Formats: sequence, C-alpha cells, structure tokens
Amino acid sequence: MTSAIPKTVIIIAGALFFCSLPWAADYFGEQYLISLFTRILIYSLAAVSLDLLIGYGGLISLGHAAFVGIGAYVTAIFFHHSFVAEPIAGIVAGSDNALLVWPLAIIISAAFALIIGSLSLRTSGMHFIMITLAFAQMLYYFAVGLEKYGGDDGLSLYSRNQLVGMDLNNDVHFYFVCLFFLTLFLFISHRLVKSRFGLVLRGAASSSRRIKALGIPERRYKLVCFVIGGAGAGLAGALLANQTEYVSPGLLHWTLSGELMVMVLLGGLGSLFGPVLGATAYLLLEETLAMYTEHWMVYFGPILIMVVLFAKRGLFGFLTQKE
Amino acid sequence: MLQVSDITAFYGSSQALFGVSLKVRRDEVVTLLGRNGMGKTTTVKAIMGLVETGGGKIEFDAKKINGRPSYETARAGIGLVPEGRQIFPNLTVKENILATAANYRNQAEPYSIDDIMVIFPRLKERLNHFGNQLSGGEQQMLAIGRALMINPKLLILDEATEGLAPLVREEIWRGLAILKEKGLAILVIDKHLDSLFAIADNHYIMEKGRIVWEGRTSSLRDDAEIKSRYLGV
Amino acid sequence: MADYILQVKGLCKSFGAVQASQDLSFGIQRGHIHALIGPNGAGKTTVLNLLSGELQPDSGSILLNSEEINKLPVHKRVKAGLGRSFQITSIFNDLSVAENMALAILAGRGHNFRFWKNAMAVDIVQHTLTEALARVDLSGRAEQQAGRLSHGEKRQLEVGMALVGGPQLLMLDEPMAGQGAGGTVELQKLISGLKGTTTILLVEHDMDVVFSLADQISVIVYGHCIASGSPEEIRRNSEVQNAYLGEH
Amino acid sequence: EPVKIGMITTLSTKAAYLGEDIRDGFQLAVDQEGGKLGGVEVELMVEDDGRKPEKAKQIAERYMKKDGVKIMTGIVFSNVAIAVVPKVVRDGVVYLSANAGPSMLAGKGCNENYFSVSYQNDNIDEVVGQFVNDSEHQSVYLIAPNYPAGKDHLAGFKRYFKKEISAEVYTKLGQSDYAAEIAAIRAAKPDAVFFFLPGGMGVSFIKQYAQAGLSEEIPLYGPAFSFDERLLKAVGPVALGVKNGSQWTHDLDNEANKQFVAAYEEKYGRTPTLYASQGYDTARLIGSALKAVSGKVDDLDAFKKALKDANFDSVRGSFSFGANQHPIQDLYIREVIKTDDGQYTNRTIKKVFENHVDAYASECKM
Amino acid sequence: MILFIEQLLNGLQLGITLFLMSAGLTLVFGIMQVINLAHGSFYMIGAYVGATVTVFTGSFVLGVMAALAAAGITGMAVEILVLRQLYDRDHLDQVLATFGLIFFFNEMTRIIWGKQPLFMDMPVWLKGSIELLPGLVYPIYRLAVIVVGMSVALLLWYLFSRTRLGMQIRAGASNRDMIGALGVNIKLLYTLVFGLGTLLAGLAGVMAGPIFAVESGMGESILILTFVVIVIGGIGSVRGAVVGALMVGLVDTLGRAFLPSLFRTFLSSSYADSVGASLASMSIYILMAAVLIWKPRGLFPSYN
Ligand SMILES: Nc1ncnc2c1ncn2[C@@H]1O[C@H](COP(=O)(O)OP(=O)(O)OP(=O)(O)O)[C@@H](O)[C@H]1O
Ligand SMILES: Nc1ncnc2c1ncn2[C@@H]1O[C@H](COP(=O)(O)OP(=O)(O)OP(=O)(O)O)[C@@H](O)[C@H]1O
Ligand SMILES: [Mg+2]
Ligand SMILES: [Mg+2]
Repeated sequence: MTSAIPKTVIIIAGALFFCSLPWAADYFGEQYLISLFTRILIYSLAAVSLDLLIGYGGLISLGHAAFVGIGAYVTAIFFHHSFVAEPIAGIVAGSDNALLVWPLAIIISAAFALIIGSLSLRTSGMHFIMITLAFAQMLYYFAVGLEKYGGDDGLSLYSRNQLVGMDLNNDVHFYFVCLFFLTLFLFISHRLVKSRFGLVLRGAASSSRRIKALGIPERRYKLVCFVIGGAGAGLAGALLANQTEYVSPGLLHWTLSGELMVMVLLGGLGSLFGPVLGATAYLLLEETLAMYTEHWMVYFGPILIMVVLFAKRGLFGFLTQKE
Repeated sequence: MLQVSDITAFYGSSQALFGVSLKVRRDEVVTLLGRNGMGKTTTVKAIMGLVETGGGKIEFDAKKINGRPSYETARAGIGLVPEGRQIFPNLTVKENILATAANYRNQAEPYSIDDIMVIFPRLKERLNHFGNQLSGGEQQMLAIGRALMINPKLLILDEATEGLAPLVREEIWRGLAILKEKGLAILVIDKHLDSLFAIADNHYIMEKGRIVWEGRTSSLRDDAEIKSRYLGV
Repeated sequence: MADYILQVKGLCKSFGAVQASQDLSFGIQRGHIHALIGPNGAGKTTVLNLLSGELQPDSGSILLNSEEINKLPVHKRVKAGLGRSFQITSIFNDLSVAENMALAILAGRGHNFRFWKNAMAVDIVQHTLTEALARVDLSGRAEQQAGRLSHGEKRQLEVGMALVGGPQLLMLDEPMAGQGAGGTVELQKLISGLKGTTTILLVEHDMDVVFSLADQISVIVYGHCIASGSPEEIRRNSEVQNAYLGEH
Repeated sequence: EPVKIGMITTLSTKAAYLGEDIRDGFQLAVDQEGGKLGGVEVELMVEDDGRKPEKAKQIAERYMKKDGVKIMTGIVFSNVAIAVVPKVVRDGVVYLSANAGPSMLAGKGCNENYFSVSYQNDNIDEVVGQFVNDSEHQSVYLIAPNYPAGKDHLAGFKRYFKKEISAEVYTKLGQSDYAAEIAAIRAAKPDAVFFFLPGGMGVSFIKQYAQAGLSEEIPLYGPAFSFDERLLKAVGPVALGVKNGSQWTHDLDNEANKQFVAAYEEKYGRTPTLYASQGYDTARLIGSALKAVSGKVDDLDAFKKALKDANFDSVRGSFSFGANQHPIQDLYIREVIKTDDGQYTNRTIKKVFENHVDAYASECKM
Repeated sequence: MILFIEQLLNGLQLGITLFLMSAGLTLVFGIMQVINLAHGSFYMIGAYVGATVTVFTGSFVLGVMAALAAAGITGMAVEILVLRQLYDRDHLDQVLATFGLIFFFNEMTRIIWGKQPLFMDMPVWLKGSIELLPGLVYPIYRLAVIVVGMSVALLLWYLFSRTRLGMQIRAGASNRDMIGALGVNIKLLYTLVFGLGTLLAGLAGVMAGPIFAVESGMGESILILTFVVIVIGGIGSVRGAVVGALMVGLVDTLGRAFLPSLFRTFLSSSYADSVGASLASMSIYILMAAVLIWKPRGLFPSYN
C-alpha cells in the first residue's frame, strides 16, 4: 500500500486546483474551462448533498434530481416573472435578486424534501429507492405539463441573478460564488457527519433495530438528513439555473438522479470529498471523450466498470487506499 | 483425514493466521479452543475455502483442498455448522433443510429430513416458518440439521451449542458421541469445556492466530495453568 | 409489599398458530436480578420484545414504575427506563467499535440534534468511553470496524452497549452466548457488580450463571410461565427439571 | 485559416439518426467542394449534445471561447435550440437552424443572427391541415404527446383545418403502448386521424394502428417526421399509402435536388431524408454567403446580408427568407410508397402551398 | 360499455406485457438481489437480434430463438466478467457497473445496426384479429403475448417455489458464502440464473419487437416501468410481480383512456386535456407511491 496518499493532501491539492483554475484558464487562453468547471462545481454540490443521504444516512434516493429541479425552477420562475413584470399567480412579485431567490430556492426544495421524505421514510431499502423515484417522476411529468413555464421546452432566463458586489454574468465571479457555496456546504457537511447528529445518522443507517433500542426515534433524524440534502440540491439547482440560464424538466428526470448517484459512487460513497472527485471525473470524461469520438459512450461505459472493479471505494478510496 | 499445515490468512491487509497446523483423524473429536478473536473461526473458514490462505497446505483425505472453491470442499465431505447460525432467513425451515441436502458420496444410509426431525422435534412444529421467525435456539438446531443433511465425513461445529437449552445441549453432546462411533470425524469449537472433555480426544489452543498448545484431553483437563493462561478459566 | 419496577399482567402474543406468550404475569422487584429461563422457542425473547415495544401484545398490560407503557413506541420506552441487548447480535457494523460505544453512551443523554460539535469530543464520551470499552475487554479494538470483529467480540460489544446506557431496568438476552469460557466468568462478575444498582431481567441458558446470579427465576415453557420463585425453589421443581434443566 | 463551423447535434439517444443525417447532408456539401464552401476553406466541427440542453450549451460555450466559432448549426430539437440559440446569437454568433424551428424563435424571439433553413415547426402540419380540409373528410381525430411541441404541431394543423375536430388526445411523452388510444379512436369513428408522434412513438403507433385493423378503415395523416426514409424502414409495409406533409421530397424535380439525391445515395448508400436535405441546404446557403463576402465572416453584417439573400439553389426549388429569417417555401403532400427494389419511400402527390409564409412572421420585430 | 371492456382488456394485456418484461428482472433483482440497471439492454439485444434474424431468415421462430440465445449468452458473459466480482461488495457498486453497461450496449447497437430504428414484423400466423365479443376485435398477436406472459409466470413460480434450484437461488441471495460451504456451486448457479434472467429479458424484447419501436435506448423506458411493477408487487415475489404488472397496466391504460374525459366534465376542455394527460402520465407513479405508503414492503412481501 505504498501509493496511498493522505486524505488531507488530496483535499489541499483539490482546493488549490479549484482556486487557481480561473487564472490558469486565463493563462492558457482556455476561458471556456471556467464555465465547464463552474458546472462541475455545481454538480459536485448536488453530488455531495446526495452523498449525505446515501453515504451517511443510508437513504438511497433515486429522486434527488427533483430537488435540483425545484431549486432551478424556483429561480427561473422568479426570474421569468420579474422579466415579464407580472406577479407570480398574481400575488408575489418576481425577482432576480440572488439574496432573495436563492434562499427561497433552498427553502422550497427543503420543504418538498420534508414532504417527500416524511412519506418515503415509511419504507426502506429498495422500496425507498423506488418511492423517491416515484415522487421525482411525478414532479417531472408535472413540469412537462407546465405550459405556462414552457413545459418540456423549458424556460430561458436571459441573464443571471443580481448579487450585490458581484457581477454574476462575469464567469469568473460566478465561478467563485459557486466555489464558495461548494466549500461552505462541504464544511458544513463535514462537521455534520462527525457530530452527534451524524453519528446517530450513521448508526441508523447501519442498524435501525439497535438505534431504536437505544431510544432514538431514527426516522426524525433521517428526515432531517433528507431535508438538508434536499436543501443542498436546491441550492445547486438555483446555481445551475444561473449557470445555464435555462431550466427544463430534464433537471427532474430520473436519469439526472441516476447520474448524480453515479458521480457519488464513482468518487466514493460516504467520503464527502469523493463526490467532488466523482463529479469532476464524470463530467470531464464525458466532455473530453465526446470531443474525440462520436462513439464516446463505448469507452465511457467500460471506464465506469473498470473503476468499480478496480477501485473498491471509488476514486477517492482508490487514492487514499481506504479499505 | 484432515491435515492443516502451517497456513496463514489475511483479512485485507491484517493478518489473522500465522502458520496454523492441526490434524483431525477418523472417528476422532478434536477441539479448537481459545479466547475471542484468536482465529478459531478464521481457521475453520480457511479449511472451508471461505477465506483465502496465504501460505501452507490443507489436505482432506490426502487431497489438497486449499485454493479450491468451498463447494468442492463441502462435496468432498466437510459439513459446517457456522458460528452465528447463518441459516437462510428467507427460506422456510423445510427449505433450509432441503435446499442443500445431498449425498455426494453415496453413503448407505443418508440423513433424511425425518431423521433431523427426530433429533430436533422442535423443528417439526416449525417446518413452514421462515428462518428469521425462529427463536435463536431453533435457528441453531436448524443449522446443525442442515449440515448433517449433506452427509459429511468431517463435521465442523463452530459454537454450535450457543443459545441451546441445557437439555438440548446434552442431547447434542450425546449425538456427537454416537456420530463419532459411526466413524465421523469432528472438529468442535465450544466454550463448555467440561462437556468437551467428555467426548474429545485431542485439543488445540489458539492465541493471536497461532496454535500455542496441543495435547490430549487428559493433559489439558488437569492443567489449570494452561487453562487460565489461554482460556481465562 | 415488594417494590416492583415492572409488572406484567396477562400478556398474550401469538404468531399465527404459534402461541409465543400465553397469559404471562410476573413482576420484577427493584434491584433484583430476575432470570427468565425455558426451552428453546419457549417465548423468552418474545417477552423481551413485548416489553421493549418491538412487538405489540395481543392482550395484557405492561407496567413500568406502575405506569402503563403498552402504547409507547420503542424509543419512548427507552426514555422511560428500559434498556436491552439482543440475542441475535445487533450492533452497528459500519461504525468503529469506539463509535458504537459512543453512540450507546450518547443515546440516553439529551437529544442528539447537535450538528456541530464532534461527537467523540463530547465530555461524557471522553470520560466514559475508555472505561466502557475496557469493561467488555475491547480496549484494543476501539478503532476496528465493528462488522469485522470476531463473533465473540461482537457479543462483547453487544452486551457492552446495553450496559453503558444506564437504564433502570436492563434486559439481557443471552449475554453469555458466544463469550467464551473465560469471557463468561468475567461477564458474570460484571453483572453481579451491578446488583443492587440496576434491575436486570436476564434471559440465559447457562445455568451456572443463572443460579449464581439470580434473585428470582421464572420459567417459561410454550409461552406459559410454569414456575416462578427463588433459585432454590426452581432447582427443586420437578416440572422444571423435566422440561428444561435435565439432570442439572 | 479555414472558417470554422460548429455543429451541435444529436448523435446519441434514440434520435441519433436525425443528427447523423443532418451532419451527413452538410458534410456532403463540404466534400463536394473538396473541403470548401463557396470556394472558402471550412472546418466543420461536430459534437453530440445527447439531446440535453445544458450539454448543448456547454458545447456552444466551448466552440465560442476555445475555438472562436462564429457560425453554428445542427441542433435537432426545439428545446435544445431554445436553450442555446438566444445566448449564442446575443454573443454575436450566426446560428442557422438545420431542423428545429420553434415558434418562439420565429415570432417575438426572432433575432438578426438567427436563420432557420428548415421551416417553422408548424409549417409541416399546416400543409396537412389544409390538405385534409380540402378533402372529403369531415372530422379528424388529433393525437400528440403531452408537451409544448405536441400542442404546437396540433395548433399548426388546426390553423388550416376548419372542419370538425372529433377529439384531441395528448399522450405520455415516450409512450410505447397505444392500445388505449386506438380503442378510443375506433369508438369515436372519425373520418381521419392526424398524429404528431416523432421517433419511436410514431413507429409504435403506426404498427399498432395497423395491427388493430384500423388503417383500412380510418386513414392516417401526419407531418413528415414519422415518414422519413429511415423510419419507414422500421415501420415497413403498414405505412404504405399514408399521406404526410413536408417541404421536401427526394423526387422534387429540380437540378439541385437530383444532383443531391444521387450524390448522397452514392456516398452514404441510402436515400436522403428531409433532415439530410436540410443539412445540405444549410451548408450550401453558408457557402453562398461565404462566397459573397469572400470568406470574410468578420464583417458580420455583410455576411448576414449575404445569408439573407439566400442566393443558392435549394434542393427544395424556390427558397427565400421572410422578415423573420424563416423560409418562404412551397409545401407538399407526399405519400408512402414501395419502390421496385423493395424500399419504402415517399412520392410527392400535391403541392398545397406555394411560397408559404409562417404564422409567426408578423410577430417578429427586427 | 364495449369500450370499457376493451380498455380493461387493453390494461390487462399491457399488464401481461409488462410482466413479461419484469419476469427476468424478478429473477435477477427480486430473487438474486442483484441490481441490474442494464436489464433493459438485454431487452434491447433481444429485440435487435430477433428483428435482424427474423428479417434475414424470414422466420419469426428462428428470430425468437436467436434473440434468446443472444440475450442469454451476453448476460452470462456480463455476469462472469463484471457482476461476479461485485456480489460481496456494496450493492451500489452494481448500480455503477451496470450503469456503465447501459452506455456501452446502447452505443454498440448504434455502431452495429446504425442509428435508426429497426424493422420487425410479426409472423403471418399471428397477424390479424379475432372477435372476442360482438364488436370487440382483438389483435391475435397481443393474445399471444398474453399467453407467453402467463406461461413465463407459471414457469417462474414453479421454479422458485417448487424446485430445489429455486431454494438455492434464494438462499444464495441471502448468504452466498454459506450456500457455497454447503456444497452448492453458487458461482455457476448464479451465472446460469443470471443468464436465464437476461434470456427472459431478450424474450420480452423480441416479443415487443413487432408492436413497439426497436431502437437503441428502448430498454431504459421500459426498465423503470418494470422496476415499478416489481416494487409494487413486493420484491422477490413472482405472484407480486404478476399482480403489480396487472395493476400498473390497468391504472395506466384506464388513466389514459378515461382521465381526460373525466376532467372535461368539470374543467374547460383544453385545460382538462392537459391536466388529464399529465395526471395520466403520473398515474403509475402515484399508484406506486400510494401502495408503498400503505404497504411499505409492497403488496406481497416475500418474507419478513
Ligand atoms: N416473527 C415471528 N413470526 C413467527 N413466529 C415467531 C416469530 N418470532 C418468534 N416466533 C416463534 O415464537 C416462538 C418463541 O420464540 P422466542 O424467540 O421468544 O423463543 P426463545 O424462548 O427466545 O427461544 P431461544 O431460547 O431459542 O432463543 C418460537 O417458536 C418462534 O418460532
Ligand atoms: N471480516 C473480517 N475482516 C477483518 N478482520 C476480521 C474479520 N473477521 C474476523 N476478523 C479478525 O480476525 C481475528 C480472528 O477472528 P476469528 O473470527 O477467527 O476469531 P475467533 O477465534 O473465532 O473468535 P470468537 O471466539 O470470538 O468467535 C479477529 O481479530 C477479528 O477481529
Ligand atoms: Mg469464532
Ligand atoms: Mg431467544
């Protein structure tokens, strides 16, 4: 096990890489990398929030995209209404102020997570996977039929949100905003999983029988975890809507949930930093392979399989040689 | 019949066995003793091919069996009652008994499900219950019955009396004595020393993955020093 | 009159055709070690499950400190003072041994919606963890993932976690099982050290342990309580000898 | 320095063949000139968007920032176009649509930098609407997936069909079993059925419709999307005789077309589809403009003006741009036939509209 | 009334078709407890190979046989090369690996067969319709699908509940080591059973060929539906899968057939159409969520 790299080294290297990326991109004249990596940061955020559920809460959700989608749609709908200057449902004024809309996106995603979570947590295991999928698909079809907001065609934003002291339309500014939120969420999650709450959560994931016998109402803890995960995904959704300046029901589709799950697994389940690595590897591979060949999937699929076969705990586990 | 020579075994990167050797002869009852976590079960798993052996050799009926898949070992005639019961929770009692039943070596009088019911009448009342609906002791009975149903030549009992009521336990010891008479070789891991002394011929004591003592019943029974040093009694 | 911490009246539970508890009534005096013995499948674990709330009785009532707890869910009963260990080991396989123990220590102490401070750094954990592990001889295994312990070590942890919670009434389901010959002796000492401070309901097949520890013994056969009394009374009871003890 | 052309198209997913045909059509034009268009050296970059709007956006971003692409084309689907086009045209890229023609980009959202070389989506339905309106059928049963494009296409049909609508049914996007809908059609006894079910949905529907024995009783009509030559291969004989609307057929009698069809068949060994024709036309249009500005695309206004002149021989025959930079073109009704060598294809049976202008042109303020 | 009966029949038939598709998954996912997201790929392989061979030889029967062989053999190869290494790992590793397989197989079919859908026709002897009731004609092929589906259901039920093989498979799902230590060659058994599962997927694919579009990616649309079916019915239960499939078929068909008109009675017509259609699209998911909230382990949990 000579090639093991200490966890902190990887994390510091990652942090340095992400912090210096805009300058590096500038230096090499590859500005488009900034927007690519912004996307990577946002997907990382979503993947980390999913890792909180799967890797720590044992809550294998195949409906996580729903919360990304909700966050994105909240942002887009508020933007749309402020753009056409028409109050939402005739009551609430639209807005393009990030300080207002993003918290709202988080809160509304969290609220949906609360509802979906409290119903879904009656089940467990495979059934939990499927019931979360069911709720996400319902929202997907709802969005497809949402004529007012473009249905399947989606909704364009024409510009990013306003954030005081920042010009989000400037890709570098926006990049650092996303990096900030990812770092913040990672830090919060990191504390969270080590805390008493986190310990209970991991315990509940491991043996729900014992956790109950210790006098802990596990479902409440899992629900809170589900809501926190939903909130993180909601934030990712809000950022994603800004990044692409476009939202569509595709954001709620199970394939995105599946992709997020694959990013988590690829990076390493239950490692928080792993999913960042997973999202980065996934999106970079997808991007670069497609540049070289139209048949990129023929290579992409087997690469994923190789990672499963040869890296026991995902890429992060592979690097740190954690068993 | 069974000869284990100098085997090592690892769990990932941590070594669990450091050169273990032992022998079990025909119609002999041999015990493997030691405190918790010393490597008894690992030795058994190595014999069964459930953990890979790093070095050394395991022979059964003069044929090398390490490196072979566990089903071949079982078919060659080793029956295992694993620790912690490990019955199949999603099969009924009857299915648990029948699923793997076989007479691989065409023995004259193979066990039938009725024989098992005679040994453990309790199970008869539970035939259509799922494994995980049984009480702990019932599961233990099932695990023993299941192992007998493959008609082994060597029976390995890893804490097979755990959770059994005193009467049943006595029954099992008596049963083992009879099996031994019939020519079955038996390797037992158990904590009830007095009962073991009554039927066993040879003993091995393990500590930290090594055999640290071996000898006949007579010498162990009276050696308070060994018993207290390695077994804590 | 004796001070009963727990009273059970007319408890019945059946699984389909199997009558696992039939009109069970008994009481446990505060500070006693009360043993529950009986043949395999007699319904002992079922009684613990009914008391702890994992199973709902078909009829009958359970009084803890003279209050009915029939309707309470598992976790509320724990708050009310019940703690238990399991016959079929039920530890947190994915957590380290130390984390298992820490969780057991923290569980009973205040709520756990604390999101910031490292759980292992909480004062009470710092103070008690080392001793709690030492008590069940797992000090050297603190960092091991619990799922990778040997069977006996898991059993040690199983019992250790039940002991650390500090319940009023501790229910132990075959604590000696899997402990090994030496471990049994140690654990027996440990339990007898709790005598007087913690009330214990002990289910056990090791009769040496039962007769040396118990203040009171109830014998269950086919869901019925066929005898209840002091160890001496039980030892002499011929019905018990036939059904359970044999020549013991 | 060759002029870079960035093609974002769909080469994976179920719809992969659409992008493939657009690309192949386009590539044919480039190859015919030996790597040039309008005498100007071009570099065609092609990338798969996987039918995902955000991925398409990512590619567009890279084309612009990394490769300095000024001309883009290729998007197959309207929703992808809506996500990508407004942004790239704002950033000074000229986008020429070789397929998707969503109403949003034809009307209020029209842009100087955006040209549709294919059609406005509704065109293909309007022509069928007019044709059925002129026929003996009194009532029509409408069916489309439940998403905006589905509604748009039915709206296009209804714009010119003024008789009785027997029912308007919206199905699940991606549905494959149509037994329930077909039973309902049988019970409703309309004179004809008009359906917009692109891709595999259409294949399943037509097959099942025929299997239920309805194709002899109630004739089907639809836009060209379910009747291109590659889908027809999959549908087989059950599509025979079905009439559908299009702006192009391989049998259109003009020199450019004859030459194109022959060259395409020669090069790729298959009959071109309308997507291929659109890709080809797009390339030729670009070529004509490049020629006009002698390859100087930096003078964007001149280049756009040259594009708008549409000074090229379209395989469709007459072709010009309207005020909203969408085609003014003829629209036809075709019929599915089987050729002597056993292939299924279309034959033009009627020109329904001449120099048709789309319905959104008036909303465009440019 | 006839229309209602016909829609009911359509629902049942869709249900059986779904069962046919879920049958292999019941085997692999429900009983072997292997999460195989690439199940749909074998469905697709069945359809592609079936279509190709049918067109080439002109014989539907040969097509079916080739499809079964192709799906079964590919399945076994995948089991040996990939899944076998993953049984004693986290279940989720199977998700990642089989997700990779989807990419691979989808693109492979496009490379081999081209990007457009394939043609597949039904044999002449299954063409046409018969009149079940006066005014109720029904395509013969669909009746054939019902028959095949029912037979597969019976076969599976028999295999799992009545044979030792079935017991061994279930036992292997709960404890691989132990079943091996009791003398069962579980590796081989699992390879064979996995092959049987993918073979059934291939059967479903080739049966679907003449009625649905044969196209790359056709497996994924059906995959989710079949998961829904199995989960509603209760993982591991063949009976559950049948009931689940019928429920999904009925709810989906009746929802599509009658919801919009139901809504039209109290909503404006265009609004009713879109609300009705949206709800109809969601109906099976609503059904699944409702069933799971009511019975968290599905309708027929296999054991508790
Ligand atoms: N969930 C269940 N479903 C059906 N039967 C059950 C269930 N749980 C227990 N039983 C049956 O109830 C009876 C009593 O079981 P219990 O576990 O209480 O026995 P026990 O006295 O603890 O036995 P042991 O000493 O073997 O652990 C047994 O016969 C068992 O098969
Ligand atoms: N799956 C595993 N992964 C890692 N280490 C393991 C695993 N199983 C056992 N070990 C370790 O190997 C050593 C030997 O374990 P083994 O199960 O052989 O002990 P044992 O003598 O049977 O003990 P017991 O009496 O407790 O059953 C122990 O230190 C244990 O922690
Ligand atoms: Mg052991
Ligand atoms: Mg018990």
